[in-house]
Amino acid sequence: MTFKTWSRVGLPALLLATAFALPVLAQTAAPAADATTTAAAAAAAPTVNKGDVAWMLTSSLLVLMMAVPGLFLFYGGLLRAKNMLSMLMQVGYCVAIVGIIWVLYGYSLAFTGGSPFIGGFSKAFLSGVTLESLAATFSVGVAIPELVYVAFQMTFAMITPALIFGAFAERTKFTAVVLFVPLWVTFVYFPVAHMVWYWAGPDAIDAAAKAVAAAADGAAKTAAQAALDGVLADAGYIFSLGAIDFAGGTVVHINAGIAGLVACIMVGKRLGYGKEALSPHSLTLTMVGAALLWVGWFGFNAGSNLEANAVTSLAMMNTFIATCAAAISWMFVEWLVKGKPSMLGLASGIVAGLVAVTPPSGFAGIMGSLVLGLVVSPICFIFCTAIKNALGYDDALDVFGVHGVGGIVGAIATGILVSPALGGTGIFDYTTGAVASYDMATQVIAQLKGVGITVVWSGVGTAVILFIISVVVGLRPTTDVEREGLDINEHGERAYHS
Amino acid sequence: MTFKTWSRVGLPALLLATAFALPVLAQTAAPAADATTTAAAAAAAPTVNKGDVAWMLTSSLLVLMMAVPGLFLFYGGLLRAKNMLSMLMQVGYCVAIVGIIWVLYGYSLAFTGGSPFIGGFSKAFLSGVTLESLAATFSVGVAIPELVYVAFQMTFAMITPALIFGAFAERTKFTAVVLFVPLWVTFVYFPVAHMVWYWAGPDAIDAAAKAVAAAADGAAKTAAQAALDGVLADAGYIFSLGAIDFAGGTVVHINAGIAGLVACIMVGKRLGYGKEALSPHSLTLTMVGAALLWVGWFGFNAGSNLEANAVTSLAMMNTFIATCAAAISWMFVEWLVKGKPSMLGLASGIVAGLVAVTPPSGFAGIMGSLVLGLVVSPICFIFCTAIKNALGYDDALDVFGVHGVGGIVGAIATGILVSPALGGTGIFDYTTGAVASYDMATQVIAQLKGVGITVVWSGVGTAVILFIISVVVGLRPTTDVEREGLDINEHGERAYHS
Amino acid sequence: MTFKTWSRVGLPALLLATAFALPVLAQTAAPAADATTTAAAAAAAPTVNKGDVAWMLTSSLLVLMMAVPGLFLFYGGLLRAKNMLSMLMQVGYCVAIVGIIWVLYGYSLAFTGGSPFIGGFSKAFLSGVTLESLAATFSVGVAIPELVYVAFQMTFAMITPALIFGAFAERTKFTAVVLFVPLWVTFVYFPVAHMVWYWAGPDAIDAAAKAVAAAADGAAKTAAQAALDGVLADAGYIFSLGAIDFAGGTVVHINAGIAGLVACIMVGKRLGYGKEALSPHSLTLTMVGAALLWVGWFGFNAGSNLEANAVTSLAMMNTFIATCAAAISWMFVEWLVKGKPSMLGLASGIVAGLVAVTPPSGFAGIMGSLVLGLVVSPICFIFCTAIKNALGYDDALDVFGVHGVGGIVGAIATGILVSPALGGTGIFDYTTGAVASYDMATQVIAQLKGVGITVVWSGVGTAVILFIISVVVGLRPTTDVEREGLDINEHGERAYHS
Amino acid sequence: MKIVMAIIKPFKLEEVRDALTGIGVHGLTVTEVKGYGRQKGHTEIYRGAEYAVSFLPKLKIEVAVSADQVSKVVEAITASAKTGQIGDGKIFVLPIEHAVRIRTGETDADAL
Amino acid sequence: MKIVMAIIKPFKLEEVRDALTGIGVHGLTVTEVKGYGRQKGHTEIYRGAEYAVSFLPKLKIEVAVSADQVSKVVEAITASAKTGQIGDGKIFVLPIEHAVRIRTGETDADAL
Amino acid sequence: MKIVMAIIKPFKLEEVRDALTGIGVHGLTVTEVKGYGRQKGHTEIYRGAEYAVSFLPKLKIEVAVSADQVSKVVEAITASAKTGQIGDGKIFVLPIEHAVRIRTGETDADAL
Ligand SMILES: Nc1ncnc2c1ncn2[C@@H]1O[C@H](COP(=O)(O)OP(=O)(O)O)[C@@H](O)[C@H]1O
Ligand SMILES: Nc1ncnc2c1ncn2[C@@H]1O[C@H](COP(=O)(O)OP(=O)(O)O)[C@@H](O)[C@H]1O
Ligand SMILES: Nc1ncnc2c1ncn2[C@@H]1O[C@H](COP(=O)(O)OP(=O)(O)O)[C@@H](O)[C@H]1O
Repeated sequence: MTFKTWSRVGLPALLLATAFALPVLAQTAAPAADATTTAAAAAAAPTVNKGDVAWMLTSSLLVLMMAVPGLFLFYGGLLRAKNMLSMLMQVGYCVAIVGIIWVLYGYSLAFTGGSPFIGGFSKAFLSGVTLESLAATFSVGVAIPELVYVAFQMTFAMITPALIFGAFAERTKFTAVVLFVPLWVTFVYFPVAHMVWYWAGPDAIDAAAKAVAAAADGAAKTAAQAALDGVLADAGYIFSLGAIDFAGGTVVHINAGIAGLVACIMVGKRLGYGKEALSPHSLTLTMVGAALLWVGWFGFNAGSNLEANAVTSLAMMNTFIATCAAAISWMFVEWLVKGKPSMLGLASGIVAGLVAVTPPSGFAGIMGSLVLGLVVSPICFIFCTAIKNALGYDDALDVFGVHGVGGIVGAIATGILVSPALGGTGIFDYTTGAVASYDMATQVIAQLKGVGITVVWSGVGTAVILFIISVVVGLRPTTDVEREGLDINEHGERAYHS
Repeated sequence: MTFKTWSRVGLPALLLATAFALPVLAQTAAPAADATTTAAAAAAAPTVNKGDVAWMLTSSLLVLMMAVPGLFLFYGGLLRAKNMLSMLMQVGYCVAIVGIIWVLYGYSLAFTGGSPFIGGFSKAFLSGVTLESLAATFSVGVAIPELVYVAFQMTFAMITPALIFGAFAERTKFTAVVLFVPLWVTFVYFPVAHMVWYWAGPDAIDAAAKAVAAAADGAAKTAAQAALDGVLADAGYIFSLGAIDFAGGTVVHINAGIAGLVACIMVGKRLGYGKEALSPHSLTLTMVGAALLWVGWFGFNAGSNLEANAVTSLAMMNTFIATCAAAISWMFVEWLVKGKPSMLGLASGIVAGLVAVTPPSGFAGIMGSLVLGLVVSPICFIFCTAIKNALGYDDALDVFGVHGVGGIVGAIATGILVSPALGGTGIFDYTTGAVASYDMATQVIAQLKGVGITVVWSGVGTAVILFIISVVVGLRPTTDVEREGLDINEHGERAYHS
Repeated sequence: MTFKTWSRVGLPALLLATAFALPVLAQTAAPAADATTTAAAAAAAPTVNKGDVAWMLTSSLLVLMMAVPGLFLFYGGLLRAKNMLSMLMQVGYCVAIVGIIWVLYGYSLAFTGGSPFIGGFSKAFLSGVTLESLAATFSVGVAIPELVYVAFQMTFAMITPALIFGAFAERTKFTAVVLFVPLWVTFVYFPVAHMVWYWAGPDAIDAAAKAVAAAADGAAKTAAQAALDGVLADAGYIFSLGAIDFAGGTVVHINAGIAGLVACIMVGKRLGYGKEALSPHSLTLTMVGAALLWVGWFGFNAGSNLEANAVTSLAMMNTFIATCAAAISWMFVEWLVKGKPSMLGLASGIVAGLVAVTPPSGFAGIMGSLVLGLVVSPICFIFCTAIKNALGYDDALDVFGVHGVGGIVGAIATGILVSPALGGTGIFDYTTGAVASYDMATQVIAQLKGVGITVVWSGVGTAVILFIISVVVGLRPTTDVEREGLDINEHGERAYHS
Repeated sequence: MKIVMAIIKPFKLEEVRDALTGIGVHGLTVTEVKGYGRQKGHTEIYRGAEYAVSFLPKLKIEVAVSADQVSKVVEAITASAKTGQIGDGKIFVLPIEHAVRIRTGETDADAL
Repeated sequence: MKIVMAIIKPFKLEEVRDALTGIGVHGLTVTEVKGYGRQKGHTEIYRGAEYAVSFLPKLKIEVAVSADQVSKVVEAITASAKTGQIGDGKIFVLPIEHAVRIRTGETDADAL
Repeated sequence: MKIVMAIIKPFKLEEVRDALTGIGVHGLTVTEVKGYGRQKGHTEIYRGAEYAVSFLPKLKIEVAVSADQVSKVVEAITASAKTGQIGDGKIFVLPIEHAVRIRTGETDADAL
């Protein structure tokens, strides 16, 4: 054991000391206005309700719990014992490094204006995010402290890359993963999140719309209308196309699912795939993980309402019922097709339901969610069994089959289930202050565009990143290392002793 | 693998598509008034506080967490490894199917008026439950969105039948369980929940009582009094008897405990019971499950206050202290009687305390809860050891001994501990707006009636249902299947590989 | 099995029945005023916000979850399988017995006035704590129900002694632990909590300060100033020295860490320590435990704000980012020094970060927390490896190395990071109603005093208690028992069967 | 001296042990093993993947006995381990040349 | 009759099984063991503690065969279990004096 | 050649291994087993159910050595595995007729 390497540790610390000098929370130094608050200033100042804050803090923790320990267990249990720690390590690393990146520049890239494709660096190092700054919700005049929003959105960024690891599990070098995560969030996740979720917020639109209404004469009207158009244009590209995604079906699930598919193909199959039994070492852990994912997912879906009100409870009920239906649906489909209902099938159905209901959770009616749940499982089932086996890619933990496919089903279904005629909420138009008129074809096409852009962005981005990594450090460990297990070889540990 | 069976899957989907056409959430279609809101309309409109909403959403998740993964682990760890997945499957199935039934007709049967024994179908498919509809709390003028109440109560219905599985674990056919759950919730759970918990709510009573007070002359007085009597009569049978149950001691624990006793007798003993060692495969999992039950139970008990106020914190403290006392009590009793304090004993004490404090959690004083915890464990201990062995039934995981017996102790104790003289809160009388005068004998008798009705209803209902199932598909697997384990035979999986 | 021992069980029940007669919650019997409310009465009555209540109830559960099952898993996984249940038993016992002690006299000793070193017995049996009584927060005019505060603080007392068990794990008699916990909380924890956290609260100070300002002439001024001085003096000793500790770095972590160091030295090394491989039986459980600690720790840190507002979200973000940074830092340090990044290292970094950020969580800026996280891990790493091995004490689970050392680093760093110039919040002065002027040297010296007093108190107190126990019942089991495992010998069980 | 090594079905252990103590054999060693033979296994299905599991859980019992006891021991095991169904297992008898009790150093017959 | 007892690398099990069924051997028993030998182990590091792990996971295969089949069986195992790298394991041949099939009571060659 | 098969207490493994390498034996195979013998077990209590656990965890060590080394090996094991308390275990010596190193195909003494 040598301590001469200690000296090198100082470097990152020094680099950060620079950032540290920024008086980010000192209230005097805080810029008085940022995008959100400027716009809001035109209207009455939005108010913060502590009930919303309580719920959003809770929701952030629920999403964290999805990653650690939810994903630890759900993914880890499906691996062979010799690779268990590698998954815990990768997911743990991912959560930690993304947290750091998020406050350094991630939040800024995702949630400041700039271009329709990516934000800017104006909030890098959380510069200007003070105890006083606010973030908009989906209700006019209701805000939450911006740090709450920073925390909540951070947890989404933390878990998304970790979802991908299931696809190339048991056979990828840790150094490759170490490089992959920062590159992927930077070049894939932040842009997609910006494209789908960035907008000026209800207060800005409402104020601008009211200004139009109040404008006295033609010239003022034109000016006000131009201002309104500017506010409406201050949004991400997919958002502007009219695609809706309540809680991240595109940003999180399609994004990760497609990345997983690309990654598992580029990394290649596990040794022995299709020949040896690569049996899960603990389905108990997997089911406990599925349960924690379920519990945590309410932070994801019901938290995405950003308030604690009736819509939040609707998102909760939709999430409950779609999941119940998908679990039952997968169970019976497998029972019919394979002859036995398996617990892993039930667990897979739970996750498929959760994925599918993510985009429509705040928009659909409860019966709509029930049907969505029943429908999504058979589709994912076909992808995880027949299609995967036919095409021969080794998506070890079915990231594509469940998250990718389920996400696509959900994103498209959102365009249908939002329909007021089917019990959905319709889409609120903040310029008129009422639910907009709805046309199913238009909305489904908007959804398809959102899906398509995400698929292409994620697919191409992931491929490029992995190609670079494969050149720089390589993707696969040696055969011996893979045979003996990543844990002992890459991490010097074994998960279990007696 | 054949896909010709696929076609059959379409049927349930079609059936549901019909329901789906109901515009349940479309706001125009929503009936303007339901039982709750009509009554309330007479008084000032009740208000919704987002702090209550935040707490109730959190509570719903806590109760879900009790079932998955709490019960997964608590029950699963006590089984032999070869039957682990069967328990996870049964509990997972139960939660999912009850969720579906709940929104189809369960909520309506439990929580609409009709008869004292069961509600009606007026809210089937959650018809009329909109984003605007409200549910009463226990405070006049305070409401929560009805969907919040629907979600919260759903989680109670989800976990209750799953508690029963512990009694007949390791030896029951999955098909029998598949039939049991829908039948049992429909014919046992919903009626008992309706009998215990359904009432018109504080606003309705308050308004009617105020109308009586305000009535000018004799005729008006008579009419107003009749109206008040009508409102008071609009309640479940056990509720009308004056029995109180803060968080479901009768509905959940006695109900499940008695059903478990009946079921384990009807299903019969496990092969090797009393001869071979049927040792728990992982007490670690069991204790983790007990811990998650504990954490989640606060959703159960403190959530049952429906608000986030001081009474909620009283329910929390009572739940904490009764549980602490029962854990310590079981530990020392076992130490004295058996010579060693066991961890399973401690875990059993935790659950016994939680069960016992469920009915009085919002009524008792904290010192009362402490005594209740100390008392309940020795009683449950005798039932789980001496009495079970003497009578020879194989209640595998002591569902009767802990939930049944602990629930009965708690339900009766509630009649005592609510006494203001013992530090309890007394019972609030909404017609006078003050704590009612209290008589211990009266209250204990009311509690005993509630217990008696639940025991009979649950016992008879469960026996009939199981008899029917035993005729239709049979209850037990073959000896070979039971020997080899349910997991591999019924679900085609094994929980653990190395 | 003999039941003649049953009779003895009645004794504790009888003793408690006496306490039980106290009408603690009967509202008529409740004293109208306690320390908190008297002071507040001078000003406008403080208001309770249900959002705060919802968050604090949630936070209490999060802290409970840290202990059970968080610590169960984090500690238990690091043991050999034969001692697994002993840890679950000890932690479970600790939580339960401390809960009972808390309501009997613990809360009173910690949180009533009296001396600067310890409170009195005025709230023993929670006497006077009613549904109406309030506890102060850190904002003038904002209160929470006192029972909420009782519950929240109880969870801190429950987990702290359990942290110590990691130091003497796998080799301590259960009877010794049974005696240790009540003694240690009484003579070490409650005094330290009182010294660090007890104060008159913002409303009392604000009212007294306003009275000074409003005083008309010299005499009145002098009297008012004396009153203000009295209010300011009504505080714990360490609090009075100006040391700040947002969420318990001294009270919980340094306290437990030092106790652990003393205890592991006094109990002695495990058999085979340094010779045989004492490998962790399940690093999976350990990492799941670390994850649950992380999730639960937000109840600890963000809950310590006692409100759900922007400061709460700052505490949350600080907790997130320090933890992320410490995890990454430990990982890379180990990678550099030992050649491989281990999952246990990552998990250790997570906990080190959480410990370090506990005292400054509501005071630091986010970039400050990031630097703190990067710095704390290498320091803890040296203590857990080089220094522990050099000095040769067997701190089995590194309670001192992580909690003690990390806590000291965090407590000192708090004095620096609170600096407004470094992005910190500064320290609010309730007498002036503004952030006080800040001097780093002064503040760091105050912090060092707080650390020093805690180290001495905990070290001496723990040594005396263990010495007494070693005389009364002995600390170590026999060699045979230790070899074979504590589970089978002390508890009559084994954790795992197949 | 001989070692009688038997492969049996796991749930038969208690009965075999009782049968052996019944004939005065008071020591044996048990190992968890997996057996492959005529008895067919199961198919396990994990989402997309189906595996034929041909190795079944068995127990191996090893009993060292003096040569004259061998047939009694073999009979006792045969009788107690039998279910009559495929997969009941095998008994093999191997020679031992020497035995030692570690605690006392006693050898051969005295060591058992 | 003989017992062929082989210590092999765990991931070679399926290949060895196939090789044996290929030459008509349809029964065998497998045990998880830990092997110590020339093949060097790993260092495991758990926070402050480093352990040299010299015992590596191996599988022990036991096949009872008639004496004339021994060499064929040894060859089949050698061929299928070989990777050419240190730690491939050993094969030992031990004599059996007697064999019984529990289900039927058949003995010796008939019992296999 | 012989196989020396010893049943020992689990915590004695490292000492036995060291004793063997001390006399030049550099290969052995270890199996986790459960032993039944004079050493009495424990009672386990799980709520209502008490079980007498008579099988105790032991380790089986197998060392193949040339015939002339046998007594040295037996002595080394006896010395290092002994605690003097009941349950220390047994050593059995069995004949091997043939040995092969899989990696090289070397046989008999060369294979060890
Ligand atoms: N030739 C053999 N060598 C070693 N073990 C064998 C052999 N044949 C069978 N076994 C063991 O005996 C068990 C039972 O054998 P099997 O052929 O399934 O049934 P049966 O004993 O009824 O003929 C197998 O699972 C295996 O462990
Ligand atoms: N003398 C021996 N007795 C019993 N088992 C042995 C002996 N020598 C080696 N083994 C077993 O064979 C395995 C492989 O041996 P090793 O020396 O590592 O490699 P190789 O077989 O290539 O020479 C060891 O792990 C051990 O299980
Ligand atoms: N006849 C036997 N055949 C096989 N193994 C035996 C036999 N007798 C004892 N053993 C093994 O030796 C171990 C120790 O034996 P035991 O009688 O408890 O103590 P001791 O060796 O001190 O006499 C047992 O646990 C068992 O594994």
